[in-house]
Amino acid sequence: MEFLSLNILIFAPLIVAGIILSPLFPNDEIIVRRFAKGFSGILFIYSILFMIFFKPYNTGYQFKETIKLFSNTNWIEPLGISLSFGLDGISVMLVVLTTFLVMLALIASKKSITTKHKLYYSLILVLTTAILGIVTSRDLFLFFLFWELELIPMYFLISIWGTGKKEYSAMKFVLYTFFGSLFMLGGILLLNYFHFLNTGIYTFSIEALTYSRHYDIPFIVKALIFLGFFIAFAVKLPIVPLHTWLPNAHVDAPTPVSMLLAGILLKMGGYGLIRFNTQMFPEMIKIFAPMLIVLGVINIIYAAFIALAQKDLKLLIAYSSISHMGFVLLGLGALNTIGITGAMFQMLAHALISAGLFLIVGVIYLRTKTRIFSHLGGLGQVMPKAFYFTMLLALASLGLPLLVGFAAEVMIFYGAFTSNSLDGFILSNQFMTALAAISIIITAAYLLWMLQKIFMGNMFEKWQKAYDLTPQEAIALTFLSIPIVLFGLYPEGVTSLFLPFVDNLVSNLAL
Amino acid sequence: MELGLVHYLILVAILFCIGILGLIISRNIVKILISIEILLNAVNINFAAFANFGDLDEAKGQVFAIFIMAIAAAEIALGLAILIACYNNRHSIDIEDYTSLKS
Amino acid sequence: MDFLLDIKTAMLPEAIITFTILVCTVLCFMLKQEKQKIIYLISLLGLIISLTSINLLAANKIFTGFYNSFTSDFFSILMRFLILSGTLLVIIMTKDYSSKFKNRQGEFYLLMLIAALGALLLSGANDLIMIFVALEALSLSSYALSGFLKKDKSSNEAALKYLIFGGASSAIMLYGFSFLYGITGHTNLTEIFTYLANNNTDTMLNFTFFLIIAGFLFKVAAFPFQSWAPDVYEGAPVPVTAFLSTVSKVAGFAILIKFIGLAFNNVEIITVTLGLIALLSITIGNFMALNQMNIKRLMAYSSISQAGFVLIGFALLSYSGISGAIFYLISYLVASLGAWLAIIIFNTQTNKSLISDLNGIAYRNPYFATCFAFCLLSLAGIPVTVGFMAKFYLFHAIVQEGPAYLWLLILALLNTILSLFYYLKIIKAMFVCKQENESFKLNFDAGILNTSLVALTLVVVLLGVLVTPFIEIARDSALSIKLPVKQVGLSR
Amino acid sequence: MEFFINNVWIIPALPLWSFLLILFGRIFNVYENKYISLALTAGSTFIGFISSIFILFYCINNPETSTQYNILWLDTGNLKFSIGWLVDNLAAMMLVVVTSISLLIQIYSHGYMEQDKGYHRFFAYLVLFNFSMLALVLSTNLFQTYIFWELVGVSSYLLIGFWFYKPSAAQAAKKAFIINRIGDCGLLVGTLALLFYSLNWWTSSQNILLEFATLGQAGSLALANAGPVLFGLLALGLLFGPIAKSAQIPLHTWLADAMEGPTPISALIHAATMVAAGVYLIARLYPVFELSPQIMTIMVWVGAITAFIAATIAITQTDIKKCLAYSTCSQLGYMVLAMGVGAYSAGLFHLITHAYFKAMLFLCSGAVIHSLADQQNMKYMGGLRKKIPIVAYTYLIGTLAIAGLFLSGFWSKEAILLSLYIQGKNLLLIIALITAFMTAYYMFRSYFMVFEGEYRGHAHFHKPSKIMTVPLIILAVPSALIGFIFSGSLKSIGIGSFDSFIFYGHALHEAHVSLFLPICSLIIATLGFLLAGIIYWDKLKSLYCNCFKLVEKYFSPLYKLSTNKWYFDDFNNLLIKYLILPISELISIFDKYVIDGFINLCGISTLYKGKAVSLLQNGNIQTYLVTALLSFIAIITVVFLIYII
Repeated sequence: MEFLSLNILIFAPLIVAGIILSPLFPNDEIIVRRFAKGFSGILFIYSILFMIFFKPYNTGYQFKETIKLFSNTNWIEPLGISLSFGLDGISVMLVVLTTFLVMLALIASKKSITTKHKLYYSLILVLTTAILGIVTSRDLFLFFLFWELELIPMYFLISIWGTGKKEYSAMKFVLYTFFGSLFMLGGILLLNYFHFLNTGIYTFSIEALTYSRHYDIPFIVKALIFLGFFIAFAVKLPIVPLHTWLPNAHVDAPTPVSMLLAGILLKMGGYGLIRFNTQMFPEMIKIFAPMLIVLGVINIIYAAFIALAQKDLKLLIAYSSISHMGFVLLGLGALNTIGITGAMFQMLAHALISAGLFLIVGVIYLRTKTRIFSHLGGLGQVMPKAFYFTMLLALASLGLPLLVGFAAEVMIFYGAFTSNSLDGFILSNQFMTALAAISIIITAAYLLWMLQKIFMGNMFEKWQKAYDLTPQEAIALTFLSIPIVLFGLYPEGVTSLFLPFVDNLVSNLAL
Repeated sequence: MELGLVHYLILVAILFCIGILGLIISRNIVKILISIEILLNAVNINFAAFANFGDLDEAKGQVFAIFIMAIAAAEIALGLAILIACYNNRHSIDIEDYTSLKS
Repeated sequence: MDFLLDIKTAMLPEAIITFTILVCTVLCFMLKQEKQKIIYLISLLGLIISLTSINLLAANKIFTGFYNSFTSDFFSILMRFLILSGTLLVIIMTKDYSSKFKNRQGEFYLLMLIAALGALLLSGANDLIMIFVALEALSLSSYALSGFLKKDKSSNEAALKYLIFGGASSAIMLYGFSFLYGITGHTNLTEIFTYLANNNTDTMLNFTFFLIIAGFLFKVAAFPFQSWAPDVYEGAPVPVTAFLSTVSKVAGFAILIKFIGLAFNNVEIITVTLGLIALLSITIGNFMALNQMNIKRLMAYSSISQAGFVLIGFALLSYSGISGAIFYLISYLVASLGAWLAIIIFNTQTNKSLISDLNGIAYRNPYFATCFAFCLLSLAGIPVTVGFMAKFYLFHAIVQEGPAYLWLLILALLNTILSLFYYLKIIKAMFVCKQENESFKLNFDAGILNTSLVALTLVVVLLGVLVTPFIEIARDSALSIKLPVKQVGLSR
Repeated sequence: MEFFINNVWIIPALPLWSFLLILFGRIFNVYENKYISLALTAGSTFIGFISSIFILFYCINNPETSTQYNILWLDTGNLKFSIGWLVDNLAAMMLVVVTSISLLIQIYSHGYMEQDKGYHRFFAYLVLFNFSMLALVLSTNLFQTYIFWELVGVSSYLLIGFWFYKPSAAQAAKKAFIINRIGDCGLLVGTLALLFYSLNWWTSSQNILLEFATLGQAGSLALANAGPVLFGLLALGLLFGPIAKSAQIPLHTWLADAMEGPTPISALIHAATMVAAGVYLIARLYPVFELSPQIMTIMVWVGAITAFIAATIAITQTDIKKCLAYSTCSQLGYMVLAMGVGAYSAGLFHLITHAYFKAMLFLCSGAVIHSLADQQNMKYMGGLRKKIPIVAYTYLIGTLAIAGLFLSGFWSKEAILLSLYIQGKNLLLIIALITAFMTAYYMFRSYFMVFEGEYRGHAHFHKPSKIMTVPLIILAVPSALIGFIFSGSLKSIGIGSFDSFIFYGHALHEAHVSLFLPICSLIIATLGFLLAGIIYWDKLKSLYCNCFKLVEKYFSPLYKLSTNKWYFDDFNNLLIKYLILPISELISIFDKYVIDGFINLCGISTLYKGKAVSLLQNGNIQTYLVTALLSFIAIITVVFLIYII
């Protein structure tokens, strides 16, 4: 398996971005787009190979790689920072998801991106590198670096190709995320310092720091570090008081970027919560589990209610995103295998579904130039394909059995209900889960309302000429639908990838 | 009463305060330049006093004072030159008129 | 012969610069005005030779010479390298800009070289008198330089303000010097430290310390002596502004480091003072920068806040802190020179300096905009640039001091958000905003200015990636200054 | 026989297969021929029907066996979810009912939908429903039930909203789904709670999680763990599922609106099969409900009230389908009532008889509507008996059946009344009898309005095709006879009574020795018939015209209450309009102006702070000097203060 190199996977997009940007590359929209699409397809297939050769039952990282610099030293030897990458149970799924959604976003870019193609496609590829780096890095510093790196392409993507108050939204997104990540930086540095105090070694290696938790860190500092990480991921996930960037960013971003934002970037928050807050601080997460669950339930119900009141299609989907990400928190707070597995699965489910829904929003916006419900209606008659795809996605999103959303929700509900992570807290797990279950009603209400408002009922005369899905859009949606149905029918196809990891995680929690 | 180091220091402190005050309140730029000169000369006295009372062998203080005098002269000369250039442009030596660069 | 030996082992760059100054002076008188462009080349030549001569200095041992008033250690060599390369770039910047100087081009380079010489001497000075003289050499020529556009109202005004403010603060510093002399009876820093190590003179020394740092804070434009900077930066000719915000600051920091050794028995007081000053500089610089419309002014405020970050490193009073500060200084120098270079290219060709004038430039001059953006991102501390590494290294150093310094870390971190906002504002103008009715295209050919901009951008990125050697340089130079500070966090 | 038992999965799998074939056939435009879709649909159901018959016979011959097979669907740590098929008497019975009715309705649909543009789509949905319903019937465990419970819900959503371009249809579909979701939510929470309180039992024994076969033991363990109150809540949650699905009060409002769907759908889903699934689930969960007497009481009263209220509403409906819908609602109330009082077999018996005759009634109404060009209002019908006698007579058979006049409804209703009588629940018995009276009244009313008298409408009449009338005739047979066949009267020729075949715990003993109750109910039904005849049969109407007007005047408030469906819909609308939406608006405003406002305020205030700070930068060098010196002194002072303190 020598041909499987994470370095290639991560840095190839960056290099290709450079190639596209270079003046030698032809400045022809079609060539640029096809080149980028082709590359992303290859990247996706390459990443699939990683998944195929991945051995779920080996604990720890696989495909480990460390780039050495001159004279065979680590990257930043004095600080113990190394350029090391690896895949384990939770990252392998996200890697494939990333390359998959990037490919689809590029496929969906044809109509929605009309200017500055070279810059656009190269920025998407830079973003890909950053996300792949976040997911695969085995070094905290590297993780942080990629975490910050992702901001810049995102800023440009929203502010250049967006609509509406795009500059405001992009700035808000960047500042919010930056704000969160600073707390994480503080946490990283403190962690490093205490590891040094205990061992005399400077290191940022995630493995070393994860398994050194028995070292003597004062409780309050540990709590601070935990919260620092938590805030960073809470902004990204997003968790309710820190969520207000998301509606703005989603509404103003161009369609493919919305897809990536909802599909991958939000998942980075969930990834971080599992990788760091749970894996690295098992004893803290037990203490903070009530916080996770309470925030999760607030997220679910609060955002669902807001979604109910929205008059803008994209805002509705954005708030439904927030609501669905609350499930990740709820599952995580359960601190049992099924709950965390559910949380992971929910990340996958939400990625596929929300990417699809945002694509649909883009499709409709392209035709009608509006996203306000009161201006839409009856489009199902002229756009039957879009209607059926939307129906599938909406049904998946509201947790229809045998589609991907259901498996996730059911695991989370069962996990949260049967967990005892809130023992000693004023509210019981059972009560909180029952509260969260109310959301299945509200979710159904707003999604079906959306479906009714857009596609059903009387049609406005002016939309008579709206055309159905173009081949590109249809292909992207089909690609999204396949896993939605497939993993809905057979969730173990995915869960088996990370189940051993989660088992290991939970058994560590019990220690 | 014999003059001691403390008296010199007090004198210098007073002079220094006068200099600062002049710097702050006078509107005439020439006066401001003179206030800077007062500040530097106060420091000179300090050096001389310290040299006289503490460092009899090498008298580095006095040397320092001479350096300061020379540089102060250069500074004032430069200051006046700049002032002239300013005056040529705006025909004023009131510091209040030199507030076009702000916030 | 002692004297010559000193020069050969420790002061070769200074000597070369002095020689260049002499040559230039003569040429200034001899050459006709049209041919004064030659002086530009000669000063460049002198600087390059002087830069190469740094290699000849013995890097790994400390040399004290010139009647003990000059120390050449690794730190000072590094600083001199930075100063010389900074001056070199500043002079390169003037290539097209110098047409504004009309018939006095020669003088400009002469003054610039004198200022550089002052800065060089300052970075190795080991005697109060030497410090004073070097500082004034730097200051006086800076005053003259900022008022160099005689017919320009704002240039005059800038020079006037600079001179008054500088005069006052150097007087305060001298007042402090006099007390230091009074307390110890010495003007040589080595002797002063030896004396202080053996005698206990707390309160007065603290007072002295405050007075002395006033002069240096002025030089580095840190709070509370920052208010001249925006006005002067705006009014002065752009190359001079670049010089002030880079070379002059480096010199100020170089000498400030020596004085934090005054913190003998009362470490806390120095830490708290410098920490407060640092944070206030960062905060005030950032706050004021938020609303700026003028790039030069914005960069001035940004430079105030950047100086604050360097001061944080000093405030820690540890070698790791100082090495963090040095690394930060290097990163600041590179990125800020790049940014100034970009501004000068823009300003020379269009005579504009508002942010909104940059609107949409990225699509007319992509390379220019990209380079500028990289430099700004480095200043903001975004990967993969040297600024990110520098900030990280600095914060790492803060944490090494233990949880007691967490307040410093948190406030500094919060400030980086503010700074990101206004740097992004420029980037937004370049990449996002639509160009207005009047569109122009910069001439971005392979000229020396543009080449240097691209080169600096490459350095910004490369330093952000290949960071280990530079961390080691920063650390070695910090270790080479023998300071009575904590030796925390420098293990390999 | 064994073959069919072991391969029972074929029954739901074939419809799924047909669904996929139609789906992909449409996507890739493989065929246009409508008969292919029909053949796929009806063929799969036919095979299912044949298998079901075999399975039913097997079960009749081996009444004590129950076969189940499970596949692990999802394995996460200690919770393992399975999907499988369970065949016992109940399931076998339901299979036959579902497949037989489906088959006939599918054939009928061909006639009904032939002209529709969405023909293939209709059959795809239909066959999808078939799959879900059959898989629901075959569920081995509560978890699987939940899955297919929701899937039948979504099929119903799709089919109600089949003509999605009609705003009312879209609205009705949405309403149906959301109200069903309320039930699903209760069901989900109940399931979770049941699992939680008996978790140890499931994990320690190697049983399939939540399987029906051992639900009783798990339930009693849960009762012990949770205590009666929590267990009651748990069971209430579980009961919510059936309440919503079977359209019981207060979640019944969707059923009448669901009539916006094509009529065959109303017949299949909203009369015969899906709505009955609620009762089926109650039967499956009987071991759990039985443990909580309070829940049984609630169930009884929900059923009784629904039966009564729905009947009163049906009295005044003029839309033929709405009338039948409320009738369905009322009959479902009967079933739930029966389940609640412990008349397990009687409830299910009524389910089956009702399925046949109500399906037939709906199909008849469909034929009428179809032949009158989508006219649904009974006021504009009349005298159709002469034009479509087949439909009229089959409708009459159905009416007699549901009214409890000798045909199948009589036997099943009788069983329910009997068990009420035996248990001495006199109040309930009276309610049930009043309901029976009203049932007879409104059914005959509809019959008279549609088929007797003079034609009052204007629509052009055209005869329904054979393909629509043949299923009616076929359905008339079980509608008329099935009650009698399974009543136990034919024991001599080997057909046992229904309650000896399907029972819970132990078979009910033969108790109806008295003829009092049957006669009583027959009299009541006849009275209903007479009243309807008096008012609506033109021949009688003229005689009592004035008297009737007086009555109408006198009872007008009650009349209004009935036509307005007891204001349930209005109440729901008010609830949504004045509670739910304002809450969501409020939260939305809170989010926009408080949370986001706070964030923006931070940003703006920062900018203003910047402006404020830069006021000091006024350009005057002396201000700079003063501020510099003062702040320097301030710093020194602060530091010294800190240092000294």
